[in-house]
Amino acid sequence: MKLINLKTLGRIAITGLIASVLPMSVNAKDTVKVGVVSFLTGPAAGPFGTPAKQGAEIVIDAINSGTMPAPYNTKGFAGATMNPIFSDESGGGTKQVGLFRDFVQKQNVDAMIGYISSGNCMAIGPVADEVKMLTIFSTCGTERLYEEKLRSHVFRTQGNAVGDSLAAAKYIADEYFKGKVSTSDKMYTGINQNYAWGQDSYKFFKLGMAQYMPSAVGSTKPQFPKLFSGQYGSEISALSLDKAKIVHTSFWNGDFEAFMLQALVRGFFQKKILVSSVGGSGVDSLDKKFPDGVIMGTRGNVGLIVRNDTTPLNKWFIDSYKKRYGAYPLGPSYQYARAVMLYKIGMDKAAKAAGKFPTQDQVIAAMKGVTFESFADTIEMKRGDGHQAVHSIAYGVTKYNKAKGEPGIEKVIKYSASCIYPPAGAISQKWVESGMPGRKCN
Amino acid sequence: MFKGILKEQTIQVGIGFVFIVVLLGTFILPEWMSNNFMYGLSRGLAVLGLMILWRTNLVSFGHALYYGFGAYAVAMAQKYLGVTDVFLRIIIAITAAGILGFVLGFILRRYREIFFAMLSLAFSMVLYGLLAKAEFLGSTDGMSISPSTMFGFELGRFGLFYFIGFVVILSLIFAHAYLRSSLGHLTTAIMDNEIRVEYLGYSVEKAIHIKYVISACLAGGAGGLMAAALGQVDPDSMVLWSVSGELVFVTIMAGLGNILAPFVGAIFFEFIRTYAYEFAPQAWQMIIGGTLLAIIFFLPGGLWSLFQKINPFKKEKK
Amino acid sequence: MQFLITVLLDGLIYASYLFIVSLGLTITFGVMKILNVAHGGFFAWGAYLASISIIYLGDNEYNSFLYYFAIFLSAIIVGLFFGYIIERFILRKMYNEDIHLIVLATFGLFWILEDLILHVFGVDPLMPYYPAMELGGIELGGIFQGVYSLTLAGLAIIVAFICWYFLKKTKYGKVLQSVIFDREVSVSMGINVTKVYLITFIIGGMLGALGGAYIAPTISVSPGFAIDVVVMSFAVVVIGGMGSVPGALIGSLIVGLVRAFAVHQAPILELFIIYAIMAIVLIIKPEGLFAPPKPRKI
Amino acid sequence: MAINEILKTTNLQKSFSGIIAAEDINISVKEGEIIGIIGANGAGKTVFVNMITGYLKPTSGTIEFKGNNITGIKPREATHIGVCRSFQVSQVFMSMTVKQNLMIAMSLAKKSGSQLLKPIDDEILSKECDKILKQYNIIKQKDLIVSTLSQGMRKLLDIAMAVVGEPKILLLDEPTSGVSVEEKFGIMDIVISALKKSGTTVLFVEHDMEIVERYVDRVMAFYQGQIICDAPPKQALKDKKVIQYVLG
Repeated sequence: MKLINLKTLGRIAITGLIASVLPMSVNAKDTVKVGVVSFLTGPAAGPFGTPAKQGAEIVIDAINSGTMPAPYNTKGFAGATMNPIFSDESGGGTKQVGLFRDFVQKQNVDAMIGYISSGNCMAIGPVADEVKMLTIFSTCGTERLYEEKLRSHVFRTQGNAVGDSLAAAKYIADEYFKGKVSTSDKMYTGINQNYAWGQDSYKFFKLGMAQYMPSAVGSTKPQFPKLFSGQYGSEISALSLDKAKIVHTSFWNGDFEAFMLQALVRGFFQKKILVSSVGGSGVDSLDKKFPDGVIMGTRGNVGLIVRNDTTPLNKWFIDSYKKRYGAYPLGPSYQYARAVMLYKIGMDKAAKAAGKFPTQDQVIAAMKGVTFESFADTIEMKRGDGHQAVHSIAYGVTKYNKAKGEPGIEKVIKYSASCIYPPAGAISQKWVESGMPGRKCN
Repeated sequence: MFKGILKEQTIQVGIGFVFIVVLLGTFILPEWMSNNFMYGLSRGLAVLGLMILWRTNLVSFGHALYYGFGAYAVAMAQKYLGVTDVFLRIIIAITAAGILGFVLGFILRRYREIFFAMLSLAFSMVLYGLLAKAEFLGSTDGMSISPSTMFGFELGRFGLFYFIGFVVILSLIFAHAYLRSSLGHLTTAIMDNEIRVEYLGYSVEKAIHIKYVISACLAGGAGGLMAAALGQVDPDSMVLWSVSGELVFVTIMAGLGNILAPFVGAIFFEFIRTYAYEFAPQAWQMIIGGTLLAIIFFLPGGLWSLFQKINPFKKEKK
Repeated sequence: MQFLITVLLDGLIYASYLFIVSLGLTITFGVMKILNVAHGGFFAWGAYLASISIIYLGDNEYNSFLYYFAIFLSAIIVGLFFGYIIERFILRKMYNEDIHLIVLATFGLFWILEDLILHVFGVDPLMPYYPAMELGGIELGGIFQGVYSLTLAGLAIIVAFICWYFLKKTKYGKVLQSVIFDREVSVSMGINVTKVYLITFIIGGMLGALGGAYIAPTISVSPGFAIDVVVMSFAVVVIGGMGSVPGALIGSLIVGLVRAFAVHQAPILELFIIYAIMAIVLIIKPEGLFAPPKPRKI
Repeated sequence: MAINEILKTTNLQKSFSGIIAAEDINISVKEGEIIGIIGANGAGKTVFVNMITGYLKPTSGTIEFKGNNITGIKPREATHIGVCRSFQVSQVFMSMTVKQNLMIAMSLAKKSGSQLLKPIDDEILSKECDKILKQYNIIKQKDLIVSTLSQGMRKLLDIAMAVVGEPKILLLDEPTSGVSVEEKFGIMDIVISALKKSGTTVLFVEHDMEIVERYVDRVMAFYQGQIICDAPPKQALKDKKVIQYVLG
């Protein structure tokens, strides 16, 4: 072969290469491709993954068509239509990391949204930074995500487990402990799934109890069954034998319903006070059977707790969700919707600042540290160097609403973000152990 | 032991294959494909380990024990010692798995057939039980692995790919040297007739033990490389019995004919998985299960037997 | 005391459940020398079929007697249908193959059965709690136990008795034992081994499905939940002795009680200890605690 | 201990769950002797060979090799000290070639372990191997898989594999059974002359009295687990008991 031919070939190849790489970063785009990951199979699909996906769908469709109420009433994401690709979150962290890489490298997505399991978030976080992919976690709760290391490309619109657990402890101190004196009444134990979320939740519940109720004693045998084990016969026995009256749980997904049903059969709730930090999403599926008197949170002002809130955005969300899917939106629906909203805010803000379709770095800069109105509360991206959200968290006590024929909640107390989250830059555990300096409670 | 080994055709073809895969993966193909090649090469090491065992008709239904142990060794070394150097990582993974294999080998070398398979399974599940429940070992979340370095510099994906290729070539050479030696053939002899081997003055158990440790080292190395390539380890995708089952499956799919087969098979497996997962997310297990049955029924020699039919380098037997 | 009673009860309930599931596995192994990974598929299918039947019956407030009818019918249907297809069209063609290949084939079948569930029953977890809810709880040793769960022990006893009676007292049972003891000799004695294999596999499958169907009302039935059951019943069968019926009984009791004790005293060891026992038994007595007798072959 | 005594057994006994397979076996073998062991089927000949070579552990009694007690040693230890054997049914590696079989045997016979790490087709050893194959007249079949060979060929290979270990004492269990009549003497000529050259002591179990007469120095006749006659062949074959229980 003659030399000249090789040269020509080389030139063509290089031109082609440049041509194929350059336009991506310059031209405005009509669509943005976003991977939306939630549990579509397995125990977490029904009560979590599916409502999450549906919540995201409603908001994405509304933004794409410009029909969402203010302040989200402009069309599209920096003018572009979002093209979501829904994907299953089940299978464990290692598998999810592989899929995440596929999303980025094979599907060439513009951003990733979602992830319910803390285990998956811990696995994806470092990889997202490594491959430089803007990723908005919507639901997962482990505080280790940002306290281990600051993340450059990862945002989270959901407050971490610290707030959920501290709010639970404070609620018990404020409401339940009034006038309680006997030792067993003051003892507490827990049943939590044996992974990041469950472990962290119980850890901070314990730390919180030590601060708010120094006289309360933790059991020596809290239970940590495997995630998705679905069978809790022995665990319920062990908890029943335990003197502790308060049982903390951060169970979510099908595990929560399974636990509730198995415990119900065995008269568990006649003797114990259950404190559930995420159970809100399971109340509807058990409906009438769900016991009254369970101390219940929903990880923020979402789902069950804000069902009667009448802010326009919330009302719109509940109405359109009910119209489309024939059910109330659950906590995860709100959480996924929120993550999509942050992406819109970031895109629009960055586009405005840049005067053209924004690059990923511009979007990240725009999202950092923003405060935005969610459905029934305000989300502040004020922790983890502006990447991690804090918000108020509410707890109440379940009480079936006979008049409406649907589950209800009473005695709701809302704790402001400054009351339950450490200040920016602090390490949660140290902060709680040192007496939570500087907290402001309402 | 290694005399003249580079002149052997198997090794030349093997090195050529790895070079082509690495070049394809780093220069020509899109990155997601190169990921599949990288995972395939890594997992192929564990499959090679299983294949070597299988040549004595020992099938381990718990080889994920070493695969996971190697991976977790890398994770632990990072967590407690801050080791991210890729050379140290692979050495740690291989050594850890090798030591474990050496210790358990004293027990396992006495077992054959289904008992060997079951005891391997039991050991792997013991490790699984520990990892899944112990918080300081990451429980079911596992641990994330930071990107590898080499002499203090970030290695990058391509660098890691080259490194994996390098390790695979070394393993091919070692495995071939072992299998072509009398010691390697001795294990085929053991499969044929254990009594005779004893009467020839060699301890059958010792020969199996050696083989077992080699196999464990390969699986451990695979786990270490996989951990580095994926950036994550967790018990469900590294140690659970179904992972062992997958490894055995790839071994059968690849065929026992050649030391290169495990790598071809493992890469093939990664691609089936990626595509099955993409196009039929709720049927990918069915596709893999169906492939497995199809291979068993219609291609008992594995994928390698297809290559042999069209192999231009095929050695003529007199 | 209270503690002891509770651990014992928990252990017994769990053991009963394990026994029903692993009995099918051990019989299949004893007769056919097949370690059937697809047993987990039978288990899952039994659970799912029973679940949707129970949910249908419960939602429409049928007589609660029908729940139990549905449970047994589900087990029989699953066992017959998949048992026949798998034995007749796949395993029968493989009896001369290497034992490991057969295990691998059943592993592939397990994967297929698992994914079929997603397509037939959907991805959401099912909770057919009606029977358990109806029977409620009873106070034993100071704490409430679910009555339905306690009936598991009853079922296990009945199953064990039927099995014993069948093997020891019926003609067909003797035929089966001779096949277990020595296949070649049985063939030469004019026993239709092909038929024996088919029936055995179907019965084994039914027992696996019965385990799933009966436990369904007390758990959350969701995709992938059978994967732990497979290896757990392997452990039971190995501990007791592969192919031995009394072995399956002892194996389940050991695993059930030890696990219950671990959950109460050292939850972190819950999984670890089961497989540690499995390994120890294999090391000390590879044939299992109750190894079935072997013909002497020279 | 007698001069040159290489093997001695004292009151050797073996029983299987109560059934006696061998008892009161007292023999003494001198270095370089060639001994024929005869007896009807089930007389205990193979049990005896199995005990000497460590395949079976005697129920009682002792075995001494060069004055050392070797009762109940393992087969591979027996091989190490120089007690080797061949088998009634040839024990060879069926899925390997003739040459690979012998190469493995030769690699294992080398005292240094390094030969094991060399390729199985190692050049130097390969030449030696061909020499032996030629000697045993199976060179033409060297690349055939053993399972395709005739019984006689396998037998030769089996013996060759035992001989390359350079044993001090070699026990051959029916070396000519399954071998055609024409081949028999050929095989025995090859084997015995080779062994005589190296001064190896040989005990062989044999049914063919012609062969016994032709090659052995001494005959041991077994009946119901006991030795009923231990004498030179001419004398033994005329012994009444031998005629009645063994030959008759």
